Parts: sequence; C-alpha cells; structure tokens
Amino acid sequence: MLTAIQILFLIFVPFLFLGIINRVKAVWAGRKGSPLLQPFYDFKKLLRKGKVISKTTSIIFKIAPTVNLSSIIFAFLILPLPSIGSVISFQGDFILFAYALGLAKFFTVIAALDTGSSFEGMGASREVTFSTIVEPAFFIVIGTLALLTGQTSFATIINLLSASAGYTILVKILFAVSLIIMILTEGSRVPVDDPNTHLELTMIHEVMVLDFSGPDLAFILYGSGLKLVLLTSLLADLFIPVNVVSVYPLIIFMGIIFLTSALIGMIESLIARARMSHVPQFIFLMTALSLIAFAVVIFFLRGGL
Amino acid sequence: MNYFFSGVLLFFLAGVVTIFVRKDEWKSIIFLIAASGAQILILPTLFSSLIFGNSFSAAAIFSEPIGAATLRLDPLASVFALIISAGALLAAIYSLGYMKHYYGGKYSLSAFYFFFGLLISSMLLVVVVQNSILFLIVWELMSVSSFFLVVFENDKEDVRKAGLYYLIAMQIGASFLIAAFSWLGNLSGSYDFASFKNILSAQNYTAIILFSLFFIGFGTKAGFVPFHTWLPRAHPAAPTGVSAIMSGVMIKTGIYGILRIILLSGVPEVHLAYAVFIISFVTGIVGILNAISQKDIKKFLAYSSIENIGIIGMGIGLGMLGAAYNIPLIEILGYLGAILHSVNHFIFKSMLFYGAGIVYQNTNTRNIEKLGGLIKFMPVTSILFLTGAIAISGLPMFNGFISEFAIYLGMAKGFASANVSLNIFMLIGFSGLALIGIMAMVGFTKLFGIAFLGSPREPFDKTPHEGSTALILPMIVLSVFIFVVGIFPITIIQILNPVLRQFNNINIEQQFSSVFSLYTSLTGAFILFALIIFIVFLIRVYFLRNKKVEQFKTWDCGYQAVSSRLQYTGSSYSLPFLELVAEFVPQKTVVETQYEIFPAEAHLKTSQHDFAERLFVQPVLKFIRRFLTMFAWIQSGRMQQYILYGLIFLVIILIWIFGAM
Amino acid sequence: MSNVIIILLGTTMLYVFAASRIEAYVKTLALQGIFLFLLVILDINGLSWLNIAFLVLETLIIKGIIIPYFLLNVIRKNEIGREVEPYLSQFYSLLIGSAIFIFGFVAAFWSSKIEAGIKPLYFGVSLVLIIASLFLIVNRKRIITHILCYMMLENGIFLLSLSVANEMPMLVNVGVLLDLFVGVYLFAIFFNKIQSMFDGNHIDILTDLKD
Amino acid sequence: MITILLFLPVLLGVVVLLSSKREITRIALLLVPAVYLIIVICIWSGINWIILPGWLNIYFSFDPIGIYFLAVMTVVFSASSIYSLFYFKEHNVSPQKEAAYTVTNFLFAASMAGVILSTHLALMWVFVEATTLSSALLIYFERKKSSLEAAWKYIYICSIGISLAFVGIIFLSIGSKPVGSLFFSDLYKHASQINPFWLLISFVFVFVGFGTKVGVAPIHAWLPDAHSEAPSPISAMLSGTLLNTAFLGLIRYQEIMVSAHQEYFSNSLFLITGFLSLLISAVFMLQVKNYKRMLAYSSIENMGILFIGIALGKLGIFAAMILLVAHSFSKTSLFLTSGNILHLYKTKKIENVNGLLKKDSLTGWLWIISLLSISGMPPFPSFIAKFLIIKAMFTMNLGWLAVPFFILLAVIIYGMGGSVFKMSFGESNFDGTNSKLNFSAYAGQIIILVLLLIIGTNIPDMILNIIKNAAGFLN
Repeated sequence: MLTAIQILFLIFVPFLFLGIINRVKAVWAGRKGSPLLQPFYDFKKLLRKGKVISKTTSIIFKIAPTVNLSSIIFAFLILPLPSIGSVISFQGDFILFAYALGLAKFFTVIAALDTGSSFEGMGASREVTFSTIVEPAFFIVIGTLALLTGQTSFATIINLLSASAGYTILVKILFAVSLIIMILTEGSRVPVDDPNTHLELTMIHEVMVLDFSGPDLAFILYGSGLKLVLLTSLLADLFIPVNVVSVYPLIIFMGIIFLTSALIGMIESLIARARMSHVPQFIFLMTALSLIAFAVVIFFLRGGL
Repeated sequence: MNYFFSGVLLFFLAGVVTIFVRKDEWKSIIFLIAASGAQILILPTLFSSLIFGNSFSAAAIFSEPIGAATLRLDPLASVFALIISAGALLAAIYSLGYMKHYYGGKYSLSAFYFFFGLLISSMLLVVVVQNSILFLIVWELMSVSSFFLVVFENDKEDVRKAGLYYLIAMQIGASFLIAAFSWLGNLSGSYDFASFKNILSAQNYTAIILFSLFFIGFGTKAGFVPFHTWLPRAHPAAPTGVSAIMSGVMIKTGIYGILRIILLSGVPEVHLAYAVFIISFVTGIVGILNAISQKDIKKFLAYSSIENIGIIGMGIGLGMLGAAYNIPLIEILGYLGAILHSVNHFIFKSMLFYGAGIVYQNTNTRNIEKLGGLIKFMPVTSILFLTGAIAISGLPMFNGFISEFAIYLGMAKGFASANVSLNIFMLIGFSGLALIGIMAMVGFTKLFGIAFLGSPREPFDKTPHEGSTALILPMIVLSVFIFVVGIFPITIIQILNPVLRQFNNINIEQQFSSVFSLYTSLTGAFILFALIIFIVFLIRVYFLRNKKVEQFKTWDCGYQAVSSRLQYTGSSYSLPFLELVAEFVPQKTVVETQYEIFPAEAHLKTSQHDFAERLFVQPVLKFIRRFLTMFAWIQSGRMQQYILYGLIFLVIILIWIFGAM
Repeated sequence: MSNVIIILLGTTMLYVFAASRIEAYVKTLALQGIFLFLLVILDINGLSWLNIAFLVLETLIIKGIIIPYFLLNVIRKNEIGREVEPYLSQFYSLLIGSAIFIFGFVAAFWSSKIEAGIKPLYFGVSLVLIIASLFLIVNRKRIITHILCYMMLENGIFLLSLSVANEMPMLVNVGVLLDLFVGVYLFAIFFNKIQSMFDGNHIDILTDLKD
Repeated sequence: MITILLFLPVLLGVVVLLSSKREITRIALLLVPAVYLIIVICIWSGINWIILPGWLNIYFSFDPIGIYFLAVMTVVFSASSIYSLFYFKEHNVSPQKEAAYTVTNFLFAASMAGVILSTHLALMWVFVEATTLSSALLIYFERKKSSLEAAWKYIYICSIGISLAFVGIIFLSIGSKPVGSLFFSDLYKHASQINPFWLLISFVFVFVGFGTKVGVAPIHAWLPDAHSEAPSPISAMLSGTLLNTAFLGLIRYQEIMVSAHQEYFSNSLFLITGFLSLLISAVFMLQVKNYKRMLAYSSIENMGILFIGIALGKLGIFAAMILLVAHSFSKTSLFLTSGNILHLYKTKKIENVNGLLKKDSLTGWLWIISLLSISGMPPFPSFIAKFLIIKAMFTMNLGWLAVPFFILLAVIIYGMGGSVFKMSFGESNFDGTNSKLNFSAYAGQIIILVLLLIIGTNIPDMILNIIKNAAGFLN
C-alpha cells in the first residue's frame, strides 16, 4: 500500500516540485502566481503536440530525450527510498548511480551539439564545465559516507547512517548543504542558472533544449523535474530511516521534498543569478564542504590524524 | 607452444615475403592471410592457458652471453598476447582498406609490412621471453620496428622529427631496463626471471631502487607522466592502422612489464604502492587535460591513451596497496581493474583510431575545427565512433564502465580499512577518478559533437562517404566486444580468473566469487536499464504516432543570417573548462589583425602546451644541450692547440702520480 | 769532457729560445748534431764497432750536415720569412726556457741520488731538450719551426737513449730509426708539398678542417 | 706463416710497382687479403707450420689476443680491398696511382700485422710508427689541399705522440734493469721486479703516445680530419683496424701493469679517458656537418667505450672484445657506404644529401642498418657488449657510472640518428645521373653485416672461444 503511494508520489511530485517553486517565487514577488499543477498542464499539452525538428539534426537528437529520461528513472531504482527500499542494490551501486546520470548528461550534451546552434553549443559547454566540479565533489560525499559507515552500497550506507548519531549530525548537515548546491547546479536553478530568463546568452540548461518540441520537450522537462526530485530524495535519505516500512518516514520524506522545493523557491527569489565567472566558486563550495566533512569523519572515526 | 611460435614466425615471414611481392595490393592481402593464419595457430594455445590456467613453457639454448632462455606462456602473458594477435589481425584487415591510397605511391609498402610483421612478432615474444638479455633484444626490436612504422611517411619533416624523438625516448626507457636487468643479473648470477624472485621480494633498498628502475623503464613505453612526451608525437605520425596498434597494443607491453615485475617481487613495499598510485593519478589528469585542449583528432586520442594508462596504473597501484596491506579483495579488484582496462582500452581505442582514420582519409584533415556534420555522410562510422566515445568515457552498459567500476569499488573498499593514510589516498583516487571520468566526457563530447555533429564548418573539398568494408569491419567487430564485455562482464572476468590467481593464490577464491556475483548483479541491472530505455522509447513512439513532424532550420533566436561558421568550435566548447584549469594548460594566443576604420580579415591562433613536458622534460634537455655546447671550441683546427691538449693531459697525470707517490 | 759537451748541448736550447731567426734554428740543429757525434765517440763503449759506425754516420752526417744543409736550401729556395713568429715574446720564452733548464738539472741531481743506473747529466739535459722543444712547438706559429723543433725533440730522445745505451744498445738504434723515418719523411715529403700547395707556410693556413 | 704475413705484401708490392699494370695490381690487391684470410683460418683451426724458423719466431708469435685482432683486421682488410676496386673504377685512377695505392696499402696492412704479432715492446713501437707513415700517404692519396692538411696534422701529432711513447719505453727500460729485456713475456714474468715509479711514469708516456693513435679524448684531435679526408676504403681501414692495433699495444702494456699490480692507476686512467671521449663525441655529434666526420666521432665514442670496458675487469674486457669486432665491422660498413653516398651525391655535407633510399635503396638500407648496428640496437653484437659493460659497472660497484654513460649515449644516437635519417629519408634532391653502382660497392658491407648478425644473435662456438681467449689474456 505505502509502496504504491510512494511510487505514485514519485511519479507526480516532479510537477508539484516545480509548481511549488514557482508559487513560492510568486508569493515573494507579491504575485498570485500560476496554479501549483501548471507544469503538469504544460506537460499534457506538450504530449499532445506534434513536433518541429531542425534539418541539421541527426538520430542523436531523436534518441537523446529518451535516454536522458530513462537513465534518470534507472537512477531512481538504485536510490533507496522509504517504503520501497532500493530496487537494485549491490556493492558499489552508487557508482552506477552517478554514471547513469553521466550517461543522461552525455546525451543531452551531444544532442545540443547536434543542432549546430551556437547557443546550444554554448549551453552544452557550460553544462559540462560545471559538472566537472560537481562530479568529484559528489564522489567525495559518497566516499565520506562509505568511510563513515564502512559500507559500499547505498542501502547499507543509508541504513547505518540513520542509525548513527553524535558527530554524524554535523556531517549530515554539511552534506545537506553541499547536496543543495548540487541540486541547484544539476537542476540548473538560480544562482547557477535561471530557467526562465528571456536571454539565451545567460542560460545553461534551458538553452541546450531550445530545439526540442512536443513529446521530446515534455520528456526533457519531466526528466529535469525528476532529477531534482532524485537528488532531493538523496538529501532526504540522509535524515530518515528507509529500512523501516511505516507511514512516518514516508511523510517525513515527502515533507523534506516539499520543504526543499520551497527553499529553492526562496533562494531563487532572494538571490540574484550569479555571474558566469563566479558560478564555479559557488559550486566549488560544495567540494570544500564535503572535504571538511571528510576531515571531520577522519578525525572522529580514526581518532585523530 | 610450438603452435604459438609458428604463429609468431608466420607474422615475421609474411613481412619478409611482402618484400619480394611486386604488386602492392597483393602485399596487403598476403599479410592479411598470414595474420588470420597466425590467429588459428596462436589463439587455441592462449585460450587453453586462459581458461584452464595452464602455462606452457619452452627452452631455447643460445650461446654464451644469453645462455639458456626460458619462454613461458602463463595466463598473464596470454592476456596480452591475446590483445596483440587480435589487434594485429584487425589492423591487417584495416590496412587492407587504409593503405589503398598509398598503392603505387612514393612510400614503400614492403617496408611497412616488413616492420609491421617484425613489430607484431617481437611484441608476441616480449610477453613470453623470460630471459633478461633475450627480453631486452626483442624489446628493442619492438621499438626499432615501430620506429620505422612511425616514419612511414618519411618525406615529412615533422614525421621524421617525431620518429627520432620516439626512438630516443625508447632508448632512454630501455637504458633503465638495461641497468635494472644487468644489476639483477649480478645479484642473482643468472639471467632467468625466475631467479630474480628472492632479490626483488626482499624489502630492502636494492629491491626498491630496482623496482623504480623497472617502473621508469616500462613506464616510458607505457607513457606514464613525465615519460609520456613521445606518445602524442609518435602516434599521430604513424599510418592509422599502426597508430591503433601502438596506442591500443604496444604501450600495453609496458603495463605487462610492470605487472610481470610485480609478480616477481611478491608483496610490494607500501611506499612504492603509493608512489605508483599517485604517479598514475597524475598521469590520468595530465593526459586528459591535454587531450581536451587538442584540435588534432589523433593527438587527442594519443593523449587520451595517456589518460587510460593512468587509470590502468591506478588499478595496479590499488592492487599493490591491497597486497601491501594484505586486503585480498582490494588486491583482486585492483589488478582485475588494471588488466580488464588494458583489454578494454585496446578495444575502444583501436576502434576510435580506426574511425579517425576513416575521417582523415575522407577529409584530408585531422583538425576537428574544420570538420562537422560527418554523421550525415558516414552514419555507420559515426555511430561506431560514438559507441567507442561512450565506452571510453566509462558510461554504463559499455565496457569502459566495467573496468573502472572494479577500480572504484576497490577504492571504496579501502575506506573500510582502519589505516588513515590509505583512507586519504583512497579518497584522492576516488574523487580523482571521478574527475578523470567527467573530463573524459568533456573531451569526447567535444570530439564527437564537433567532428561528427552539427554542419560542416568548412566545405569539404570532396564529399566524404562511408568507409569501405575493410575499414568498417574491424570497428563492427570491436563494437560487438564492447557490448559483450559491457553487458555480460562475467564472460571476460571468468577468463581473467587464472591471471588473478597468479597474483594472489591463497585466498582468491571466495573474494573472486564475491566479485563474480557482483558483476552478475551488474548484468541484471543493465538488462533492467535496457528494458527501461525500451519502455520509455515505446511511450515516445506512442505519443508520436500520427503526429506531424516538421523539418525546419535550427532555432536561431531571431538572428536570420546564420551560417555554419557561427557554430561552436571545439576550442570555444572547451574554453570555459580550460579557463578553470588555465594554470595546467598554458595557452598561447596570437592575434593578427589590423586596426583600421574598416578592419579587413583578422586571425586568431591558439595553441596549448603540455605543462608536464615544460615542467619535467624540457629543462633537462635544455641543460644537457647547453652543457655540451660549452665544449664546442675544442675542435678549433689549430694544431698547436691540439698538441697542447695532449701536453696538459700528460702534465696533469704526472702531477697526479707524484701526488700519489 | 763529455759533461762539458752535454752542458753545451743544453745551452744551445737556451740560444734557440732567444733566437728570432730561422737560420739560427738550423745552425743550432747542426751544432747539436755535432755535439751528439762527439758524445757518441767519447762516451759510448760496449757497443760493437759496426753499431758505433752507424751512430757516427747518423749523428755527424745526417744530423750534423745533410739535414741542416737541405733545410737551409729549402728556406733560401722558397724565400720563407726569416722571423719565427712566437705567440709569447722571446723574453717570456727565455724565462720559461731557463725554468726548464733548472728543472732539468734538478732532475739530473735527483736521478743521481736514486740508484736508477742512468747517467744523471744525460738524463737531465735530455729532459731539457725534450720539454723545451715541446714548448717551442706549441709556442711557434710556423710549420718550418715545427719541423726544426721536432728535430730537436728527437735529439733529446736520442740523448735519453744514449743515457741507457750501455744497458739497452738496441734502443739507441731504434731511436735513430725514428730520426731517419720521421725526420726525413716529415719535411722532405710533406713540407715541400705544403710549400708547393699553400703559399706561405703559416700553420694558421692549415685550419680549414674543424667543427 | 708469419713470414708470409709480413713479407708477401712487400714482395707483391715490389711486383706491382715494377709492372704497374691494372690487372696485376688488382689481382694482387685481392690476393693479399685472401692469403691473410687463409692464414688466419689455418691458425684458428690450430694449423701453424713454420717456414724458415729462427730469429723471426723470437720476435713474432701468435698469441690468442693477437689472433683475434688479426682476424678482425683481415676481414676489414678484405672488405676494403673489394671496395677499392669500386673506388678505382669510379674515380678512374691511373694505373700508376693504383699501383702506389696498392703498395702503400700493403705496407700499411703488413705493418699492422707486425704490430699485432710482435712480441717485443720496441719492435711493436717501430711497427706502430710504420703504420703512421704508410697510412699518412694513403690519407693524402686524393692530392687535395684538405687531404694534405689532414695528413700533415695526422702525421705530425702522431709522431709527437709516438716519440713520447718512445720516451716512455726508455723509462721502462730504466725501471726494468733487473728484467733486462723488453720482451713482453719477460716483462710479464718479472713484472714484480720492475721499479713501480718508473713503470707508472713510462705507462703515462706510453698511454699518451699510443692513446694518440687510438684517438681517445683529449688526444683525439687528428682523428676526424684524417678519417674524413682519406679515401673511403682507407677510412674504413683506419677506423676498423688502425685504432684497434694501437689499442692492442695499450692492452699489452696494461697487462704489464696488471701483473705488476699497478692496475688501479691504469684502470682509472682508462676510465677517465673513456668518458672524456664519450663526452667529446657527444658534443660534436650535435653540431657536425660532414657525415664522414660524424663517423669519425662515432669511432672516438666506441674507442672510449672500449677503454671503459678495459677498466672494468674480467667481464668488461670480454664486453670490450665483443664491442671491438662490432665496432670495427659496422664502422667499416658505414665508411664504405659513405663512399657510395659520396659517389652518388658528390658532397660530404649532410644537409645536401636527401632521399638516399629513393636514389639507391640498397645503399640507403645499408646506411641505416649499419647505423642501427653501431648505435647498439639488437640483434647486433654491440647491444650485448653495452649490456655487459653496464653489468660490469655494477660488478665493480660503479653502477652510478651508468648514468653519464647512458645520457651521453642517448645524445650520440640522437645526433647520429638525426643526420642519418635526414640523409636516408625524404625526397631525393640530387637530380644527377642515377648511375647504378656495381656489385663491389655493396659486397663488402653485406658480408660484414651478415657476420655481425651471426655474432649478435647466436655466436658460433669457435668465434666465442677466440673472443674468450682474447679476453682471458688480461687475467
């Protein structure tokens, strides 16, 4: 029962997630704002539409959205979730998790290059540039978790993590912050990127998908929403026990997700979009934080260097 | 074993025969036939050694200095012999198509095939010979023959330069080996590898120095930083078939050597293990950084070979660490990752080189800034190239992931150990490998996206077309292997079991079974992944059914005068990233423009330098040259001066004697 | 008596150091030849008469007369400049020469102390001749002077061989062979060639082969 | 036997001079090396009959090392004689000059044989002097200004050297009063009675004297000039045999030092000069413009390595003996091939030679392969020799010497390889008449390279034994 709810929740929450963000922004701006499910309506509309594709494009452009979406879904299967657990779990599965997202990125990027548009090439180059900072930082996070728990698969790590206490709270908070930075980067939100500016020159992710239309665009949008949720659930996993199948973890989980979306909305409305040249420093904050966390763990776990 | 040797001989003879054949295409055909025949002779032996873990050995009696030489084909040797002979066959097929446009030309194909055969046979001997002098002889033969292949297009000045640079680099590498082997020969009183065991396994300074000598010697061949500088020069210079052999196969003999020495030296010394690990890590970073900054496809691939050697080395270092700290699982995973990645790198790197060769043949340029939109002209080649690119970026369902996964997991296992320094180095490696991986993705999205996608940045002088069957076939075969290894890794891991047993015979079995089950579950995951992709694709098809799909030009944001010159170029694509790491990729920018009211055309030239070369190699060369030119005045042509040298010399010695008295 | 001759032989070298004319060199060469001849007949015993005769012939006729005469002809014939053209000025070479001289006598003294069984004065003076002529070879610019100095070097060696003549007579003859071969060969063949082929006879013109 | 070796050339020389006919000259030119070859093989296989015994056999004898050097010399001599035919033909030499060439060549060979075989120090010295005089004429054979200059420098520097050697011998005779003879056998036997002081002094003088002939730094200066200006077959003889004979002289003297237990001093002297020669040849390999001079510098290098080998005890000497044949043969092949190049391009300048492989591929490949052989690439013996020398360094606990050794070697290979490949590869620039060279332009080199391959891969026992005996001499 709970599992079914969870699955349904996960399928629909991406729309809600974006909706909440927009609503929060609207509220901060003093507007009424679009309905919470607006993204869902757009999605439906897009699915109904036909599509226009560029003459320059090739097969890559056609398969990219599919690969993108399915790798994100696949990543979901690896991540342990309340009242579902992790469908696929083996030693080192988090490597597969990261690389599945890598595959998604790979195809998004070459699809952007496929159109031969200078804007999309620009977006692609920025995307990969920033992920060169995010990726190692994420592995530091994972590595530190493995160090902390002495385990090498998501499920076991998360289980032990929820059980652990004491200084681990500090570690968890550090990780929470760095994961939020990761979410802002990968989900291309302010201050890294502004999804709904009207100047292509300043975009990253949005500019990469300029040429998609119809169901493909729908897949892309849904995919990016899903990615946000995915990373947010990883954040949530830090704080809730996933191995116990009961209502509370599930509720807390949902709560965290909604809170995060609201938080992102607040950030977007409070902070201005950073200059491109300053973005790397911001993302590098993630690396710094996770390194601090690593140091902390080494210090406490191994009793001082 | 005899079959093996007759195969080796066959390669050599094929090369010799081509000297006496008049018509050029017959040379290619004869060599191809010989190569395939050699497979029939060689492969059964290799597989019987790999599957049943047998090791064959033979003895050859030479006269005095060499003495009796043992030749042993154990599983480790078999793995590399497998790469070599398979690579030779594929290269032979490829050359059948690729050398066509040299037929009747100014270059001698006989020389090409002769040295090709010599190279293959000497490489095959390198992995089996177990006698120092004989080993060095075949090792040098390998370098020399490959040198002649590098300078195949020898009327080009830069090709000759590259060749000479390569030859000298090999000489320097070999001299380290000569020193190490001769020293060992003194210590053990024999030239047989088996007799080196107890000297190398003794954990004293001698053993450490010896190992370092060996590592530098073999590392020069493999292309570890800072001994990598010959690689980006030599590999692009050679004809593509050979570049594939060199980059995919030959540098692996260096890896083989290092592994062989590790086998001989038993439990490695901890600091050595760390050193290997860190050097490899640096190698990986330097390699991929330079790769990203390249415009020349083949140079790019050469640098990416350096990167992959780095990854292999990290695997080796990991294995050594596992052995040193006595953590069998890490040891197994490390060596497994290293050997597996050697095989994988052979697969996708040869493939990429073959693709690059087809592009070069069709467009007469290796500069990706001039290319674009090739996927329209040569779809099959492009898709195969894409396969290789994804594989080398180590993405799941392709073989690159399999080996990197082993190394990742090994390092993750390192976190469980209570040793702080191990933990820290593991974290460096863990995030470092991730960094290398993502940078590889940057590089190969650039390479593929710019060269094959979009629209041509400059008009081709003749419209490119699909490569001929002989050119495509090797790539198809390799792509099959990519997916077999990528999705059903247990097949090859099963084969590698005997090799790993050589490294750690005692408690391999349960570790190995755990690794085995791990990879089985990985296969499961991949199948699920494929399933998901399939379903999502069905959904897409469902939504796209009877919808009208318009073709229109790319969205230009309202700017009407779009030309293909406006596309993002490779350098502009990699610029933001290179700016982040500007310290490590020093870039020289030359702007030629005239500042007038109506400025005419302007030019901007950018060129990157290999900072590792600047840091480690060039100063040494500069110093040696300056030091030697200090003595240039000696041969002045004045006779009195000459006599004076003699007298001064005489006087000095006399003073020395009287001092001694 | 013989000692006086030897001393005189040594002092000829000093004269060479001081001299600035080619003819002076040639004359000195002739003089040395005659001195050596006197030494042979005065001082050498225990050699077969045949050997003595041979030595006499060599020293008096060849060293003393033929070679100098021939050389003078050559010099007069293809009007070679008269100056010897040293790198160092005569003054400094004279200083060095006397230093060599002193060294020679020190060596003679020393060799008389140790029981080497050699004639000290022969030993010292021969050293003087050898070292001095080597110094002159390095110090003078012209080919003709090179040849002359080489002759003096040979005289020195001859003297040295005389110092062990009584034990090793064979060596003396070998030393003579050296004269006959090289000496004659050197200038008779090559010097004339050089004269005919290169105008002027500076050693400086022979510096085309270099790196 | 010895009589034939020494007098046959002289007799035939007289014959040739009297009847300066082409045919007779050429027959003689091939006959002498053939006879030498036969004799060497006979002695090798133990046959040694004596014609007119007596005083000759006191002053000459075949000892192992002598046989070895004689064998090497004979092979080189034959090769260069074969090539001389080509040389005559291509430079259309007049019969008289052919005769002169042949006679001086005979004298040269005979005197070298004398050096190798003589058992008496002073006698050997005389023969060394004789080699200088005869070879000087050959160097001047082409009657050019440059060749005259080369010959002049050669003869003058070497004469001074030789007189210093004579001084050394006199000193030895002073020191070896108790021995009372200059026969090597006596000197070895009673070495301990020689006054060490005089021995050292005399060694220094002899070392400088003969070292000048061997052409090791810093007394090498005549060598590049002489080698580059002589006719190619003569350059081959000079580099392939003359240096060896002088080297043999030093080895014989070194034996005295060893048996007098003074070898520490002599070894260090050998070692220093060896490395100096490596340095010199490295310096000039980088800037040499003339390919024959380049080969000359490579000779200096190899002589240096031989010296290093001699200094490194048993194993080193064995290595040196292998390197000796490797160097003599491959250098001969290089010089003869350089003769072809000179004929094809009419220039000795490296930058004017391009595309040798295109112009005459056989010459090109000979040029390249000989380079590989001289620079110590397998399967040529010089590789094994260098390996063993490094091994010897480690045996003597001088392993660190390998560092400068390898660096200088790498520089030398770089310089030489750069020039050789530049000449061999690329487009052929010289558009002159592509005259096909006749067989005698290749025969010698091919034979020699085949011999080298045999020695390099798997030495036949008889060759190995002779090398071993030769090496055993110094122990």
